[in-house]
Amino acid sequence: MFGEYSLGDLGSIFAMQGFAGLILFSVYLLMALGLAIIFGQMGVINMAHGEFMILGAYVTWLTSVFFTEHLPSLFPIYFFVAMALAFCASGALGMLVEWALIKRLYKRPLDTLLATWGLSLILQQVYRSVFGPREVGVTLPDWMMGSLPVTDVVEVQINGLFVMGLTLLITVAVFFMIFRSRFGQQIRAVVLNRQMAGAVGIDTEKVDRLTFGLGCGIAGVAGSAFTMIGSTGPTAGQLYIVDTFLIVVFGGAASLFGTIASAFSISQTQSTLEFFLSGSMAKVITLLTVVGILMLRPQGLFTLKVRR
Amino acid sequence: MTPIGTPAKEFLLSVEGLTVSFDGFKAVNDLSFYVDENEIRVIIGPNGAGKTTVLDLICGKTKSTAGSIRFREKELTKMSESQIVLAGVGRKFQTPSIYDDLTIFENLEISYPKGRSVWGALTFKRDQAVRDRVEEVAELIFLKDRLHDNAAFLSHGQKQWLEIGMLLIQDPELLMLDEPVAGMSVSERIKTAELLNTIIKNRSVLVIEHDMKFVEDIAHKVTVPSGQDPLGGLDGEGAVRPEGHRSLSRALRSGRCWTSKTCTSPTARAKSFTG
Amino acid sequence: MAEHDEAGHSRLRRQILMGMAAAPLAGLLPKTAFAQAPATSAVNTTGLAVTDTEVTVGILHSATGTMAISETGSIQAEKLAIEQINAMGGVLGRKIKFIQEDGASDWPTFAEKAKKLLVQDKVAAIMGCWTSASRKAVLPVIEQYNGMLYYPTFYEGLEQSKNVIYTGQEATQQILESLNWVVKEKGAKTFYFIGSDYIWPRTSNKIARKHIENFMKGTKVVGEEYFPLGHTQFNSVINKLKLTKPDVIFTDVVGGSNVAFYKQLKAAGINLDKQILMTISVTEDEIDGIGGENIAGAYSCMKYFQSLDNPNNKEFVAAFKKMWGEKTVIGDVTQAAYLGPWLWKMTVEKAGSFDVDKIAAASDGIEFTKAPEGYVKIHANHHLWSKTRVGLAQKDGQFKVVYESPDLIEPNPFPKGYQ
Amino acid sequence: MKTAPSYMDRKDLLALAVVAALLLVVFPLALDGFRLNLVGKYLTYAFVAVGLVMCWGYGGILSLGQGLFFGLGGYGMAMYLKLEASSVENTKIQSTPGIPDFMDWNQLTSLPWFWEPFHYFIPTLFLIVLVPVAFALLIGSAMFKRRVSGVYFAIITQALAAIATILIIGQQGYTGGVNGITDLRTLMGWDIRTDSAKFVLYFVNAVLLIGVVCCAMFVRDSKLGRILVAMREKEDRVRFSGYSVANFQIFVFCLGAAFAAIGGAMFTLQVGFMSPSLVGIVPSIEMVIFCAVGGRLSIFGAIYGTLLVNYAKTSLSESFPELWLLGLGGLFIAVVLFFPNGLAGIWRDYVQPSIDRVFKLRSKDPTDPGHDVAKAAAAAAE
Repeated sequence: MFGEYSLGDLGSIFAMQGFAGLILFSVYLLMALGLAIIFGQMGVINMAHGEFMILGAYVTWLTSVFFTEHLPSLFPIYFFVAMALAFCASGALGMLVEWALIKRLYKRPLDTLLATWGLSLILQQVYRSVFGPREVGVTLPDWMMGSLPVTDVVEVQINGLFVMGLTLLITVAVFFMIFRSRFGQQIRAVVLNRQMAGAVGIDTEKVDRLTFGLGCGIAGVAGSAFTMIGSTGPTAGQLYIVDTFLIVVFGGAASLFGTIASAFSISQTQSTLEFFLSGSMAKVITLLTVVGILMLRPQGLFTLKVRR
Repeated sequence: MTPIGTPAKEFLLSVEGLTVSFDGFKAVNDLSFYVDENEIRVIIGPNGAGKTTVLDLICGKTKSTAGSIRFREKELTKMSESQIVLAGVGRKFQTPSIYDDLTIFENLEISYPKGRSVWGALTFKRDQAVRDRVEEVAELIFLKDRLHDNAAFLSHGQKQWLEIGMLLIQDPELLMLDEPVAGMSVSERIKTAELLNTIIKNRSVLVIEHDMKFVEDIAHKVTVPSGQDPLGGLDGEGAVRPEGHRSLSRALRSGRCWTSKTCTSPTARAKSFTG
Repeated sequence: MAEHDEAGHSRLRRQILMGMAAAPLAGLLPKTAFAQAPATSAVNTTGLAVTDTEVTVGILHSATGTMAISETGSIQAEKLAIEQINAMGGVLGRKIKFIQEDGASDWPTFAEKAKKLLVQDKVAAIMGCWTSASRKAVLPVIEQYNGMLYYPTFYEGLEQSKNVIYTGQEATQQILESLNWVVKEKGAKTFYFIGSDYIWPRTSNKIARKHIENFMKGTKVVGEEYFPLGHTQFNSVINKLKLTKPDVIFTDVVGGSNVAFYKQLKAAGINLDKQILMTISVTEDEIDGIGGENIAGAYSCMKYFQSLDNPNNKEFVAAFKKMWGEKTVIGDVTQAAYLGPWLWKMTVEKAGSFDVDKIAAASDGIEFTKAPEGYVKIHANHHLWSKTRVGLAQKDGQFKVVYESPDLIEPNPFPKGYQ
Repeated sequence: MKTAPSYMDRKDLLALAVVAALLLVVFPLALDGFRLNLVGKYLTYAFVAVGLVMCWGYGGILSLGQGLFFGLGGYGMAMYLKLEASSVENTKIQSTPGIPDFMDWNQLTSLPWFWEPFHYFIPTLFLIVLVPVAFALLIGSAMFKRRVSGVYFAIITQALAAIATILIIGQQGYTGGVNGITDLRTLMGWDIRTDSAKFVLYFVNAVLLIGVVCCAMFVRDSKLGRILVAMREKEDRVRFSGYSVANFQIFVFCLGAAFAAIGGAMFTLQVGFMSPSLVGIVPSIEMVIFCAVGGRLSIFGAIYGTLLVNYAKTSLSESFPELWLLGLGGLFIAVVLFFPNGLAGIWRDYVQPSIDRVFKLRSKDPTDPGHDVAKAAAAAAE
């Protein structure tokens, strides 16, 4: 395997693969963060998570069209506006869904799975009717495409850096919000003991709605970021859902830190395997490994051992 | 005090050096005690002291971090829950744990000690012996005329009785009861005491209870959670009527978590508890 | 079988009766195409849904599900062709009526719907299918109930049926000339294959590999990779490309993966102006999603591009845009789908009958001079003689044709030496 | 004998009679060959739905990977039929005659070892059931022994279905890839493509389904059935009554897998091919909704639910393809929010009481899930 490459090449391989793995890690983490909040913290199995991401992607596309037509001078920075809008759109839809659907199902987690699957079908069809069955191409500002050469072989993709930065930012923000803010304290209180939280004056319904909205909003931002690397079509969301759930479950559903660790290990495994094997087999082996480990250690990588 | 590791004789249940920790928090730390055959033992202690955890450990619901639990020569810490039950340990939960969707008859029938394997359950026949036994137990737990109602329609107290009945039909050698009279009305409590007095015959019983009156009625020995030896630590305190109660409530106030002390003292000493 | 025959007979009887009732009336009417139409009993002996004024065909594509992205263009093209044919007086004096069924990107559904079209609706022909899998699912049904399928997609070959007309290219037609071109014109020596993981890319790449290794000199394949359908992470393979530095990246990635692949390729700094990339899976339809700026500079091997400069095509593009909007684009498969109804019409007219057996027999040698791609002809193996072209992708999402095979290429679905 | 769970009481027998009459008499008389074959195809999904009633409704185990078992059964049958269709004579134009065509296209020169047993019919029949059951046993033992349940089990089985799809598509030389195994012709020399064969296969299918229903009812009415209900409610209580909960979960999961596999094999026979599109996540979840619409606690409901949803799918997608997904999505939500007990619940709450009033029959057990749903049947019979 290594015989065909020179020593210098090998160095470059490791550098580039490491970087590719980091990009994949950021992508996975970005996908999983929203779900880690919704599934891990709230216990809602949101099968429509991918569709919330795609909503963010469509919002980004609409924004890009708007800027091209009306504000061409500001086009280079439209992406930031688009991400903010994507967060708001997906978040608002999330809160609406929570109000109409999810709040009736907190005691029946498996039923949230079915209901949100239904929701995802409906959203797909709505996207298809509104935006057409074809994929839409999101034009990116030029500065976001291309790469920075480090050596003559090793290059660093700008959009990769962008995704990494974004992921870092959102992760820090989520951590701060969950573990340091008053709102996060309320979320955790409601998660741990809904009745008690209600009894001490926390508006649990409001906290639920905002939490769900937050998770969906992050999904929207993720979808927005994915327009840089992936496709935007009515059914694109379904591609992400299995991976995303596995990442969250593998990390230990209730642990945000676990989600990060699991995204990291899965992405590195997959990216390394992809280099040495064919793409399909790499995917199968990665998934099988994850499922195998989950069978041996069902609670995931990181969980608190708690009194039952 | 019986020295740890060398019980004077073979007890029905010997718990030695039992420890369990949850993420560093030691809910039970180096606990040892012994239960004789036909002995009734009460565990008391404040909320969070780890009483229920001890039952969980014995019946295998929680796995211990260290220590041993021996029951009739068998090491329970290495067995699965169902094996422990088959060995002869029965357990009643704190909140009534019955099957709402099944009738009272079916609830009792499930505990009938036959057809416990998959194949056995598939080929299980409801013969006369089963029916007789179920009716007999139903009579004992005051539910005979409601055999074919769904358990969901029972009152809280009746549900507790039903669960006791389910244990009874299982016929364990060691019966573990977690707060059997919690949440009961006065009349139900009286009936329950009566019921328990019938069923604790010919078997050993381990009870968790807050109700001192109840403890007083049935306990032979008491295991107390405390920072120190409960008796030693409490002996010097002023005596209030009756002395045992005073010490117990004192122990309840001071206990933070389980440590190793049990007062498996000679009966005379234990009598100071039970009045 | 018994039921089938019975139903067919009673329907036939009804149609004969209706035909007789209509005959005296026809004499009273002014001379129209309708009045000249041959009697239904003569042109339809197998109980198809043909009346004196109408003939029913089926359109069977995915309007929902993942494949709707690709199949929408085909549906549009087939509807356009049917409308144009009807405007010209229809087929044998009968207007074409179509029944559209949704295969929902699900192969069993395709089989179910094909059966419904043939058994219940008794359609005279089906324009439909896109993926090989859907065709494979439909094929036994079409053969069993003796239907006629016009299949528009370029595909892997290895198939030939009396009941199917393949209006797209089979793999050798699409690939061989293009490979010859890139080796001759660009001096390419090394190739790297990247495809989606299913039968069409694998078979196409196999043919390309055999051609490169056995039929050309000094050329070789330095890598071959497949990714699951819908895969969106290509950074690892892009790294391999950077290390192996092939002269040509030869891709047959499909669907949403395409978008991810080209975006990541561009982001990784692989400049398609310098690096030759040759694809057999990207048409104008796909560029819509990928974005012209991301793929400009790539070469695509197809038989048709929207930018083809000939009168037939200009007319077709104008009509298509008039019907479906200025912003729609037309890809290779869309054009091939457009050929279906026309080829069927001409075959029916040559055979003088809607009977499937007669059409199947008459198909050989049918010529269509007004095809947007230029002149095409049906081969005895039911594939089309066609030219192949190499287009250079432009920023505006169109292709500039840089090469066109001088002659029509003979379809060869079972190529010797390539298996 | 006031309570004895005589296997099948009067109401069950009646419901069974109604289903049998519907499947064996009403449908064959009322429907033409094409529609009857469609119903036959739907009924193969009903096998899975009945299995899900046992697994999910009674056992509380929601598997989102039933497509895997359906596929294993279906592929088993397809492999046998494909080998029969690939006789040396039929495949003489290939470079290696006697192996399936797709293997030849993928440069395989000999039959892979795991195809060998499928040369023979009887071993094939065994493998169709045993392979999925072995998989279920493996998955079940690994997971239930470690107390994986509920949501986690659902997600892991879903991932398994996804892996199976990728694997089948990726290993196309061995599996036929995304196209699946197609062009199946004869079963021991009997042409399964003719209308008369389809007619016969429909009856075989219907009889098997009724057999599976009886089997499910036997399990439900045995003590094991009550233990399943008990487990679903108070798992710990069952455990502390001396039962190995995991073993019961494994059993019912294997049972569901076996049912699904039989359905898959019948699907292959009736439809004439098998493809990975029946293995993946989407079909697996759709099968759950068939079961949910019927009522997750009603064995008969599963059949009616399957028929109803598929009938709606076929008719809606014939007339309004765009609306179909909206309808299906709406159905998911409506069932979950408003009719958690599905058709069976509607029957029990609205139809049964009025019938009881008419016939003055006192319902013996108010919680017993509803049984036959004549209305749905009538709708499905359309």
